[in-house]
Amino acid sequence: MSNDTVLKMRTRAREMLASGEVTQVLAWEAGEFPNYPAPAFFKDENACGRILYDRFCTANLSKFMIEASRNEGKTLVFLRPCDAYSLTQLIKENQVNREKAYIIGVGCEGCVTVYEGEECGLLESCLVCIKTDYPIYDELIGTENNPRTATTGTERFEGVTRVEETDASARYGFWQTQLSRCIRCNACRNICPTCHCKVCMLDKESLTNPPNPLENKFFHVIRAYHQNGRCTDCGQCARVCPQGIPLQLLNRKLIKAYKPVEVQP
Amino acid sequence: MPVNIVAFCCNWCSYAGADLAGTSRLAYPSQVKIIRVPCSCRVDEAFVLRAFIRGADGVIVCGCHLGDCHYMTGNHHTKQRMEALFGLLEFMGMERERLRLEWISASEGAKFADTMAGFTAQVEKLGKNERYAGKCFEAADAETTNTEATDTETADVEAMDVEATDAETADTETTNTKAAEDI
Amino acid sequence: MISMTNKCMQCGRCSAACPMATEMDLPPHMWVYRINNGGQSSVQQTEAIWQCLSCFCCEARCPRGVKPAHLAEEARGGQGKFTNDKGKLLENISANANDKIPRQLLVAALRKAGEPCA
Amino acid sequence: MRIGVFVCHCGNNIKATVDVALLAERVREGFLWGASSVSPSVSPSVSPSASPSVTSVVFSADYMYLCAEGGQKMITDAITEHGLEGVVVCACSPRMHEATFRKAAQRAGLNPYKLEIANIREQCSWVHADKKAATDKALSLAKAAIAKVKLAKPLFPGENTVEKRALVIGGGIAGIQAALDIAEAGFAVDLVEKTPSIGGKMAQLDKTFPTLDCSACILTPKMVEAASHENITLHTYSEVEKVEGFVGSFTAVIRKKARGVNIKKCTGCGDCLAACPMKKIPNEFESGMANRTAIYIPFAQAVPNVPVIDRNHCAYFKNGKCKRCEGACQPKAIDFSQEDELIAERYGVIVAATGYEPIALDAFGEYGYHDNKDVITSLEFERLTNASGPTGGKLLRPSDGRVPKRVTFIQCVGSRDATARGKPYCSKVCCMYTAKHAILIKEKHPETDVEVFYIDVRTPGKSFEEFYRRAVEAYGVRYIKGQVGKVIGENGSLRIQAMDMLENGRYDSVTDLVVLAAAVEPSADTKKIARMLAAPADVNGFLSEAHPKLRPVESATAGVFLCGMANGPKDIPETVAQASAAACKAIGILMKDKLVTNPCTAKADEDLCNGCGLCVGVCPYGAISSEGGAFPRVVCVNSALCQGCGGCAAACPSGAMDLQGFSHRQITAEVDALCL
Repeated sequence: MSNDTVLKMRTRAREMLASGEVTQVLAWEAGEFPNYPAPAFFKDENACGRILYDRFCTANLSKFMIEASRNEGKTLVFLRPCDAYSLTQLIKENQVNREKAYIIGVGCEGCVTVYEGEECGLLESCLVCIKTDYPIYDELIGTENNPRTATTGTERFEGVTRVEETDASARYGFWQTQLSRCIRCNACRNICPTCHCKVCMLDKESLTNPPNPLENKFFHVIRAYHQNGRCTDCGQCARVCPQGIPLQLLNRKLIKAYKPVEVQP
Repeated sequence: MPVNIVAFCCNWCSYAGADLAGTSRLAYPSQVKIIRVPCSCRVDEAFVLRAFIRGADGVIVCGCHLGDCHYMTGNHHTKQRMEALFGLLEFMGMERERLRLEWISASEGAKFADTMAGFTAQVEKLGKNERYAGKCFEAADAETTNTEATDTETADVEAMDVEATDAETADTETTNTKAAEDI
Repeated sequence: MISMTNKCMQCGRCSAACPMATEMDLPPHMWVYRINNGGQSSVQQTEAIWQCLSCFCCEARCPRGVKPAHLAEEARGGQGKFTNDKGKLLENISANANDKIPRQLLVAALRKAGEPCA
Repeated sequence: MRIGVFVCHCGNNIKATVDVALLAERVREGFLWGASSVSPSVSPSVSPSASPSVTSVVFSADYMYLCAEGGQKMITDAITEHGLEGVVVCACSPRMHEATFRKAAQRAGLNPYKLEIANIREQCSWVHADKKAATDKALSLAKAAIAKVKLAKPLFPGENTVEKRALVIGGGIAGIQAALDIAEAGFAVDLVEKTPSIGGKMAQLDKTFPTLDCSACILTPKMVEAASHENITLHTYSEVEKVEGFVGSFTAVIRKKARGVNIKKCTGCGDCLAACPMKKIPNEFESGMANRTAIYIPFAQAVPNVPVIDRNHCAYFKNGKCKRCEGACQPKAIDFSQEDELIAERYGVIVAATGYEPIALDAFGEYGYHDNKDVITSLEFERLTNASGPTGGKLLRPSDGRVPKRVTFIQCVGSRDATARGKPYCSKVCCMYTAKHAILIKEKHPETDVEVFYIDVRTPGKSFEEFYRRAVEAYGVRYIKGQVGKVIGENGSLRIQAMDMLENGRYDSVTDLVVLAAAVEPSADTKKIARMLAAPADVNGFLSEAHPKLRPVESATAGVFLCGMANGPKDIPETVAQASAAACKAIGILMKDKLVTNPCTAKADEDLCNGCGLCVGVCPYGAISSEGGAFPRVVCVNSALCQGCGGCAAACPSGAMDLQGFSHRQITAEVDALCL
């Protein structure tokens, strides 16, 4: 995420906007708080100066491509490897029109978490990241320093096995405390790229009354189960959870136990 | 309080197996209550969770043996889905013995009766399901408005009743047929 | 064991296969029939249950899964009664065993001496 | 919504353990839906008219036999009289009378899918002895059915065309008879037979019981008739590879294996057989008791009378040399370059007549079948006594060719055997064909002593018992009640160690020939064909009939019919009867131009569907397609292809896809009612 990567991104964005090849650019720009950049659309070249790309750009841009590919003209989008996996899933599920997306893969050395503006270590999903290639792209910028140097070798399913090895009541206790902290803000659902149903079955107005722990448990069972076989483990759900609940464990448990439907002859 | 078992049986094999257990007069515990579905792949994760919310203590999904499904590949999907769902529920602390997936063919009446007896005994050993039971996904607002409803059970179902009538009348409006109170 | 005997359909394969059936006063299919009809006591008086060699030929052949040899063993009640030709109770069978005695006989003797091995 | 509940006594079947009167009352109790007044009377009780918005059970009654005339009339009258908008029938399994009661509802003007069945017989009264528990459970099941019918929407079945063509799998007597009957009704039939000639096991038999008429004499005319019938297309030396679709529009792929001989040119003269150098191949038709050449016609009266090149043994195909048969063939019919041919065809109905095999006797070492040439199976005996058999019909011992002085028959070899090595069922035909064999021996060699070891002699057919008694009384066949423990080959003859139950003593005898009545089992690839047709098979591998008593020749899979040994052990008269019955059922469908299709199909809600396509992959029938090219796409279900399994509805996360008749709401309501 060196500086010249950002410069190249800006120049490329300006070129494509000027040439009319794309009608808008989807990237990050400085957010309200320091070290907290936000996704943004850039419609004209001189706005491209505000394009930002550093280790604080943790947001996954692929979900914004759903509505982006609905209006006319192509959209230029910068994707890190994990975002690119999410986009392939969205394309497979007919939510993003591949022809309307011009994809530039940008190099990634792992993003960091920020707590009150202070940087404190790599994101959990980057700690266990195994995604160093780009499953889908039209162009690559600054990816020569991939594979990321910051891999720390923590095994991806280590957290899952740790919980699995405890007995049923311990597991129940663990999730009871974790999920009772859930305030049902739906952030995990809104950020998740594969959570794109028009009307979510959990979207019942009566649910907004004070949530009870049982309801939280079923909410999260269903949210996780609905990504069974679809979740690309981008880690956004755990990242955005204001209560810091390790939601990625649920999805990773399903990924770990995932067996495709094999139909013997 | 006796335990409550909900069994989803596929119409072509396990439901016919249950009928055969009946014609052969092979008794099994009466806590087992069977819901007929066209194929085991019709069983949605919402139904399994709904059963536990509403007070079931054990859920067993029965289908045809792999390869014998009347709809060719239905039970292969059931196997993948239920193993994932049961694994996730187990991961979240529910006792794995409350969940069962069984392949029972139309000619295995004895196997049906034995399976149901065995499963009921297994769930009885665990006792009532406390971990994943209780009031939830209630249409709380509907309850308060429905003053004249006497006992809670009626209120509970009245809520559903109000929900159902408006769904029937307002077909066009996008009430979600799988809306939350359905789970 | 009794509940199992009602599976017998009196086809006679056990007695047909039994090497000792000719010498027995009550061939295997008969003692299964008697035990099934509650004649447990009279079976205990017969010589046949002592002549049984525990070779399990009958059990290998039975199409209904009945176990005549085990029934005989149960009828023997496990009391050790195995006398040599002088009628003396043979105590320490394994000590006197030598490789000239057919393996079959040894197993039968051990089973009858109240040391059921399997 | 005004609901009526009807509780059936089913004579005593339900009434014995379920308090039907109490049940009829309790379904009306207010605990559910506001119907206040409860009138404790056996007579049908009516509640005051309930306000339309609240659903209530306005009518309930119990009756002795609801499925009978009077019961159905009570339902139709109640519907019209009380303006019922939903009916729940608490009776036997929906698999029994759902159609009956739904037709009754339709007669009264109520949409048949507004009627639901609560199974309080097979799944309640018959399996729960305690009266209170059974009644509570019956009430719970009734509540579930009421909850389901409350949310039921009227459904109207669609239609689907019927392909006027039948596929018959298996060319034995069952397949031939079915094909002939369907063809006679004027419909095209494809008869597919795995072996080079039709005729099946019956062609191997010598005589048939109980009339002892010669098997070939009654079979070959039918084989010729089938081959020459203008509506029947014969596919011999062919196998069905794939079957798709459903009743009215099946598509099947038939693999016509390369015969190596051009059927049209070949005159059946047999010169090529004589020319073939490979003479030592065991002939399957003769059960291995005689040999054949690499290019062979299975038996003299084979239809089609055209040879086949056995590629595993033919020298040309193994090492590219020898083309002698080609040289010997004047009409130049030999064609080594012939390839397997795949034929895809559409059918309205399929008849499975795949027949049987005798079981392998490897697990029955005690009879010494594999160690002694003179221990043979009954099918091999049929070839021995058959005039066109290896010995020209003379009864000669396979070991030394002498006439046996004593023949021993052993019954129930593998049959009536609950252990793993045998079959738990009785093979039904062995007692009769053994009596036949005994009579045939005694007719040719009255001096030969014939003994039969049996458990029970079963003669359950017309003039079967008289036939068996004739064997004993007129021909002096000795029947010994008991079984054989061992058969030991001793210097040229066989020693039998057996038990005579009536003598209650050992029975030892020395005999010259032992014939084992081996059990029957479904033919080798019945399981594969069952899978292809998605037709259920039972624990023993026989194809299961839809209902053992009421629908014996239909499979549970609509449009698939069964006949002959494929469905279970039976003799030739029953097989032919079943074949004609299956043909008649098949014709019943082929006569129709349109078939009413199952209306319980999936439906996608356009407002909720975002075209994610998770359901498309689940559908085994490819009934779901996404409409419109550009975004946002929506899926739609082709209700003609959809069979209503519901896999897509469960796969859809947002609940946009729903299955009519088993909707999310209905099943959720059932779950609620069962757990109250």
